[in-house]
Amino acid sequence: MTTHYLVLSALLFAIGAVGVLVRRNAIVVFMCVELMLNACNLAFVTFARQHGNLDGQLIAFFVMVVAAAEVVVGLAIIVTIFRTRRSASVDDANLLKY
Amino acid sequence: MNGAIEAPTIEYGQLMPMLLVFGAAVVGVLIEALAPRYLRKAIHVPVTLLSLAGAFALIILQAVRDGVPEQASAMGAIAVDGPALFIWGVILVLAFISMLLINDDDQFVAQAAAVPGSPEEEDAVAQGGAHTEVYPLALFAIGGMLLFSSANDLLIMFVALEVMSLPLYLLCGLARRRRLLSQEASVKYFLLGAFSSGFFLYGMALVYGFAGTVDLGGISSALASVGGQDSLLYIGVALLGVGLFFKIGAAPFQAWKPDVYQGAPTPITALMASGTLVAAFGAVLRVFWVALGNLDWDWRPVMWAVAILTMVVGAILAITQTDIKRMLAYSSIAHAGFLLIGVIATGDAEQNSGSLSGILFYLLTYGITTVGAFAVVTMVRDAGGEAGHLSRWAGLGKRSPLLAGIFAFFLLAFAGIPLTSGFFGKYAVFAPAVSGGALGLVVVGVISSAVAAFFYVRVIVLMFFSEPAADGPTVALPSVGTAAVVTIAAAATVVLGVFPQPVLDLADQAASALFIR
Amino acid sequence: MEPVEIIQHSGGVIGVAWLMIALPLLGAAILLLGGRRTDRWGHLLGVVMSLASFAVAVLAFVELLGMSGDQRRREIELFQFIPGMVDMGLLIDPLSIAFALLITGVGSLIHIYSIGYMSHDPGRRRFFSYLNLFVAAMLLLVLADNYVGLYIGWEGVGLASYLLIGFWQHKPSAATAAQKAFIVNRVGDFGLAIGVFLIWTTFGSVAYGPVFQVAGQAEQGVLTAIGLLLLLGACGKSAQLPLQSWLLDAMEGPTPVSALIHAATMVTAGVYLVVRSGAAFFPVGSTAALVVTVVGVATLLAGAIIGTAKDDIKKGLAGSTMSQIGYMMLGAGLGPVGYVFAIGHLITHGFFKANLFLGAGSIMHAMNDEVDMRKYGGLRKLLPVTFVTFFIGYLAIIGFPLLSGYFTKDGIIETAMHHSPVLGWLAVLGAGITGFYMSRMVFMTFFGQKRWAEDAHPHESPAVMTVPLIILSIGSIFLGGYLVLGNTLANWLAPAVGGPEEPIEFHFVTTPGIATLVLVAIGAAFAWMKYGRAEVPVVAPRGSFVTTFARRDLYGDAINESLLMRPGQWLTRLAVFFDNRGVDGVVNGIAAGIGGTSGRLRRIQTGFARSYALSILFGAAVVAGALLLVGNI
Amino acid sequence: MELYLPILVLAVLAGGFAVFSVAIAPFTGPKRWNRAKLDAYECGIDPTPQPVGGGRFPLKYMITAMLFIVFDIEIIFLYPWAVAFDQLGVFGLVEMVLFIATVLVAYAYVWRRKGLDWD
Repeated sequence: MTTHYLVLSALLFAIGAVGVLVRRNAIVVFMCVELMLNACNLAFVTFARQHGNLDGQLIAFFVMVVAAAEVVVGLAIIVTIFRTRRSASVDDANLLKY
Repeated sequence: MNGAIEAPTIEYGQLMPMLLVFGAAVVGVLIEALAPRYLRKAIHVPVTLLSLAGAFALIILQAVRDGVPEQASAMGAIAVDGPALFIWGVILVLAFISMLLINDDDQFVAQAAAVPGSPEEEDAVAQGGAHTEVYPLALFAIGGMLLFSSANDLLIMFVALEVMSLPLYLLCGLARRRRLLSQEASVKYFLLGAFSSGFFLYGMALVYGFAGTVDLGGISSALASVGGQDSLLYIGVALLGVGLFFKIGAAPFQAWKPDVYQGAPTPITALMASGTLVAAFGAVLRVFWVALGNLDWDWRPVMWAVAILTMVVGAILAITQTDIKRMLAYSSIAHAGFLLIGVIATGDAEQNSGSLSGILFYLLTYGITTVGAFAVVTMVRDAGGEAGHLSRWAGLGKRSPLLAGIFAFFLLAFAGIPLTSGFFGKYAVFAPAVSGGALGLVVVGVISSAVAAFFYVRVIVLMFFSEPAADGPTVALPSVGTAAVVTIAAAATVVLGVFPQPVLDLADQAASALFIR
Repeated sequence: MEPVEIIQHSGGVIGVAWLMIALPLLGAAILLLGGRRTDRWGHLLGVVMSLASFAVAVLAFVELLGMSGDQRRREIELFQFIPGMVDMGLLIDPLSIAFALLITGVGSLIHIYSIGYMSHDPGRRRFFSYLNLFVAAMLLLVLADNYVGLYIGWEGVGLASYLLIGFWQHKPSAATAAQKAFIVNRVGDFGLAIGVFLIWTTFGSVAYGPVFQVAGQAEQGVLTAIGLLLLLGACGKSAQLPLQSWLLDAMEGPTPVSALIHAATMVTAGVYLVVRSGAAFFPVGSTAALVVTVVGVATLLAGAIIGTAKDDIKKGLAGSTMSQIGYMMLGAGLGPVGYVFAIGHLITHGFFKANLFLGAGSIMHAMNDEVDMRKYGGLRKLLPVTFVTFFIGYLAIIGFPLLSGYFTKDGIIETAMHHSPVLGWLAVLGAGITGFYMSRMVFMTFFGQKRWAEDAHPHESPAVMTVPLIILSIGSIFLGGYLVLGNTLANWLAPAVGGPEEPIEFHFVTTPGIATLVLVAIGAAFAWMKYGRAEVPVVAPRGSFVTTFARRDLYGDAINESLLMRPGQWLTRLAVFFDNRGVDGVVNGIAAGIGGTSGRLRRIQTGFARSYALSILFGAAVVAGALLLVGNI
Repeated sequence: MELYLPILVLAVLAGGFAVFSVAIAPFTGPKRWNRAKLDAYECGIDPTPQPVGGGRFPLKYMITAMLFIVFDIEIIFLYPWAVAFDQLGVFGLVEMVLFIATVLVAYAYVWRRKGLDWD
């Protein structure tokens, strides 16, 4: 009955993707990205079970590490721009265009 | 819980160039930790440059002494084959000259954490602060590029993608001047990059679900045994493609490129525009040729559309740009489109090696010219930093004919005028594409080149036939590094434009055995 | 007699003939890249490189002399240039080596002269680097064994010429003149480029050997088209009608440049092109050859008429250059006999015109850079060496018997007469006008009352300037006789361009010859009455409409303006209209449409990260949908 | 009927649901603001002392949190290694020492650059 997990993973991924589009706060946007990564993890683990090999679980470990690194880098960048602009809205960062 | 697990074999010799770069990056972090502030740069520069040069020497050694390996290294995770060695060489050359540019003072922020315009920042500037972390960060990014282009396994590719991208996100935000723009570029690049790598990862999950493995060769054989009619696979391939297209800046995933290129410190832009593009094309080729080579009838029409859209968007939007770095960014988008033509032109083994050789040569010529062009951009300065707006470049030919002449030459190379390396680059990609049945694409390519040539010429006309503004920008006396970069790039553009045969032969040789699976 | 086979060559001095090009190129590179560090010795390096190149040329010439006539076309391969299309190589044959000797010989003299002339100029190093660049490019032009190599050299000399005309960029007139030369030459170069392209598509090769071998088999129409396109290129570079207008303005450059590039060498590239391609694309009696002769005659008359009305000594000489190149073009359209005299005149002209220009430079040096002849007068006693050498050059150009110009110009006139009396008599008329305007120049400058300004203190130039003058004037005296009498040049060139069946006999007493001398004498006498004996007003009188016509360069600029510039400007304005941000630029019609599209499309790039993310998501959906669609068909 | 088509359908449904719920929230949700809602949340009591500029915390908290994440995540590799330590042998040991050494380099950086100092 692994299909349910895949469905859940697809749901999480979609919520994450839509969240990136509709939320303005950079930190929330970023959390949505993390949600997408976790959705991937769920899919990997599920497929690993389906195929009966461990590759998927292994990949999930790596994805978690990468996600952690991304958090650190991302938060640093977001905090820097927040301190400059006194705003964490991604829409306010709008000098570079056309 | 008994019986030892057999230790994996890892061919350290073959991976040495990459390990050397990563090792130097770790050493760089140690230097940051242990060396006193005033000594850091003096230690970083030789460590960085020597490690890059050493890695390049190791590649030569590998190719000359041991020949090209025929098996993937590290239990099939990394493929050090002919194309990989060539791409590594190209990345290291580009990285080396980009590092010379990065080494130039006065490009990076004194204290990134200080709010722009605050007293803290003034203090940091007054104390001569500088983020020497730039060097290890760049080395990590370069190591990531090497790994990205040679990954034979989607997991390694994903990790490499992040190792390459994360330092670049940070580096983008470190410009000394126009810090608001720089920080904005950084946050945009980061959010969109993370977003797109989410797609890549999900695509990878779906492909894993289809094939039961993330090994590129394994995926290729699963295509034959599992049967290629699976929606799971197609969606997976599409999402993988999105992640890769984002990195090369193919339309409609190109939107980040102009903003990020404009905002980032120019030396970092040079590194991204050359090294990242080369590495990303290495990964594109591996995914689409090695893993999905048997599926080419399915992905090729989509890639056609992407290539055409990319060339057209790049060429057309470049015309009305008013900022020199944005214009170069759009030019980079158009060039990514030209390169995609080579990716599409597959066929039998001979055809493939022809296309591959063309792409390899193009990557080299384009990369070097790009670094040179951005090096020139760093030298044309206003009171507030680089003179980005094109109107400020008016009449530069009268103030500084040599510099303007060299820049004009680079632009002509981008346009693919004969006697420049760009001409042979285009020739090397377009000629096999015609024989590979992508004539339509080549026609679009030539037309977009013509449109592109127009905006390059416009800049040249602006530089040489307009009256200079009274308070026009000054041309900074270049540091030794910057002068060397401009000279090397100009020389390479000339030599590859007049006497390309040895390098073409080398690319042919690298491409002859294609990728190992 | 047909041209002989081209023989592959290796070894010897000819084997390293590429040094001729490489040495000055290296000099230019060192001087340009070395920057201020090379200021002190840069000019010496330039001279040494030029002399070294000359030495190689002489040695190659000697080696060639040591071979029998049918062995004298040597080709050396350098490298594969465009894979499978163009092999880069050099062709050392009597024609190219003659040019190489002229270029490096006269070039070296002018390098030496420039040491003195530019001694006070802060940009002397830059000047020498451009001169070296020019020599390298010009040598590539004449030595290449294929049209692509020629084209590269062609563009190279164009670039050097542009840089040197605009050398004193601080003068707006110099900058404008440089741009004008650049643009007018682009028209010609465009023709040449298309011509070369047509050669490649027709014959599948651009190397001289294979092309000339199979040229006869191509269709007549294609041959004519190629010929006319090459001629258009030649007209641009050699300042022939209708692309003549840039040469007069080009005199804004330093005088040694005018002597080297705009009199002795570069402007003769068109003649070289026509002679080199002659057998294949301009055979006697063909349409293309006819057009060449017509262009030549029209230009020789137009140049001479312009020369009569100029008060600026350099512009007068520029008109004269146009006119003399017109003679060469005329000769180049007349088949093998004509080639001999065209090349002969080219060489002698290289000497006496360089002599005259350098003389003019010496006068300007003495007169605080004053170029208006109305402000000269009576200079012969103050500048004795300059006067004597200038006078020799003058006698040579008007065709005074037994001097250089006499032999070669009369040769052309006689050959033309033989070919078509109309062309011949027009050429004779041109010679008469030459007699008038050159005499006018000499009388206004060296004779009569002194009319110079109070602050001018005329003095003789230093030896570094006068010695080249003396050497050139010796050439102006003897070279013509040496080349023409005894068929020296004809025999020498025969392996390269073919030759007449029987030796050319030079007749000293012929109807056109005597007519020419009489007309020249009348012209000179008329000039003496008007400018030698009578008082020359310091301000130019208004003059008749003919004078005005000539002073305005025969309205060449006005014609260009209405035919070429106006539509161009109109297009530009249209384009600028579409160029929404007002960055100026030259935009053409199609681009205007693309520009408009671009202007609208760029608004998609809103700058909002979230809208970019939307485009990524949208793209992902489309790519996935498309793949599913394609995969499931 | 393909095995995975339902995933696609559900993905579309999920996307629709996500868009719907986010879009509907501003219209259906009550908008009653009060002081407590706008306050920073600190274990149910008022933040002390009241921060200037609307309840912000010093950056030090963030730096500490980030350091925690980075150094905490290494356990993910240590744990499987510890479980299979016997079977992995010398190779595993060497690799793990290398890994920890690399992490130590980062630790040295943080330590020397005063990332661990509170003041």
